[in-house]
Amino acid sequence: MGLIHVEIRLAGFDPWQELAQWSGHAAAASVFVGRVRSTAMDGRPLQALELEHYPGLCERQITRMAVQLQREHAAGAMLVIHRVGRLVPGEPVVLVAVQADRRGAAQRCSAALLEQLKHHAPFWKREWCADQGIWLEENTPL
Amino acid sequence: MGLIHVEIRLAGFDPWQELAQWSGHAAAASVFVGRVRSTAMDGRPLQALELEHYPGLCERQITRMAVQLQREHAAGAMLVIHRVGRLVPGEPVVLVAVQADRRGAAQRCSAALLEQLKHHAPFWKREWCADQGIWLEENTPL
Amino acid sequence: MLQVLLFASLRERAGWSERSLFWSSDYATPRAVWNLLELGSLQGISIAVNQELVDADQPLQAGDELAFLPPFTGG
Amino acid sequence: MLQVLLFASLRERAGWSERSLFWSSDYATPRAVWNLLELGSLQGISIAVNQELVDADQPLQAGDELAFLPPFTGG
Repeated sequence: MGLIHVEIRLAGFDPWQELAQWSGHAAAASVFVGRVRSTAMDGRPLQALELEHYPGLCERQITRMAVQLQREHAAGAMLVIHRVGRLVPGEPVVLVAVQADRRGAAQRCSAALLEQLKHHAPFWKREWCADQGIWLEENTPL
Repeated sequence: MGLIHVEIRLAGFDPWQELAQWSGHAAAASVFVGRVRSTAMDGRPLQALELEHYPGLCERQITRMAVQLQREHAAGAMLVIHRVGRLVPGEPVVLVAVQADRRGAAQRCSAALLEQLKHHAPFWKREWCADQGIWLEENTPL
Repeated sequence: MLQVLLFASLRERAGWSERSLFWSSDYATPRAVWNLLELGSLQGISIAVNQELVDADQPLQAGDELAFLPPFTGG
Repeated sequence: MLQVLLFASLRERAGWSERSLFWSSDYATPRAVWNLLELGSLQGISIAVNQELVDADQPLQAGDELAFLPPFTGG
């Protein structure tokens, strides 16, 4: 079982640089990077995306989900970095990376962790358009 | 539709550095990195993995599969780098990266391209153990 | 005392993010506290007590940190 | 002339990687050329003519590059 590293960041991050530091030598690594879209849910140009979280519970929930999925998929090292604060279009919001001995395990575990993180970790998004903020009611479809 | 970049490399490469240069700003990017295992298929310690390809046909086959999958999944930019030559355990063999507007499209397209590349692109692996080379008869299971 | 926390859209709706309530047996569960706050339906709201997700009817104790969480939209 | 290429384990089995054959109507398809080479069953072998994957019975023409490819194991 590999290390699980979960981090909530207030500052911007470069996913590839984070991965270069994290990278092990497992046979398979599956990575997802999510960035801020340039348009809001309603199609208007997006000024910024604001992300809030519940500190403490959030990190613990993600770590708990990661531990569970690591066991289920016999995965190795896992890395999650999630931004909070005010982000502009194109900025990375989330990085999920999973190492495993098999490509299928790495891919499935990484995808499952991303879904759990979207639906079971206390993060909230507010879209800013024309200086007005709207809290999102639900996540984007898969 | 984004650019499709397919490259067969004789020299080693750092996947994260390649991604840093490639990286666009799509909402979703799904990445797979495969590395040489430290043990052979029969469990013995692996000295090296030799990779051969059919130049020309190989690049064209991968590009053709990528174009097809990009259309099917409405994906954006795609990157494939595949090593050939003599590799030692831990070295990157393959990098597949797909951008899309949706996480599901990026993940599915990236996984599908990896499978097609494994089964329909003219690459061959030879495992070296105790100074003896054995051509693999089939790929590792998913 | 109970520490009550609201996040995101719930905080905006209520106009506050954190409040201390004197603990009483009248609001001995998250559901009872929620009803007191008059913030609408509990449908879709997650509840955490001392930073653990719990059921709306989990008994509360003095000193607890109770948080009401609108639907999650991270990732 | 036909240019015939073998790769990986097929090359090792045959002891050569590239050969020129005079084109003749006796081996006007990849299958006929394969039979001439006496390298065992064609089962599982892919065939490329002028760098396009084709069927074993695709007609050959003088000047073609014909390659026999063992099962792929890349990625």
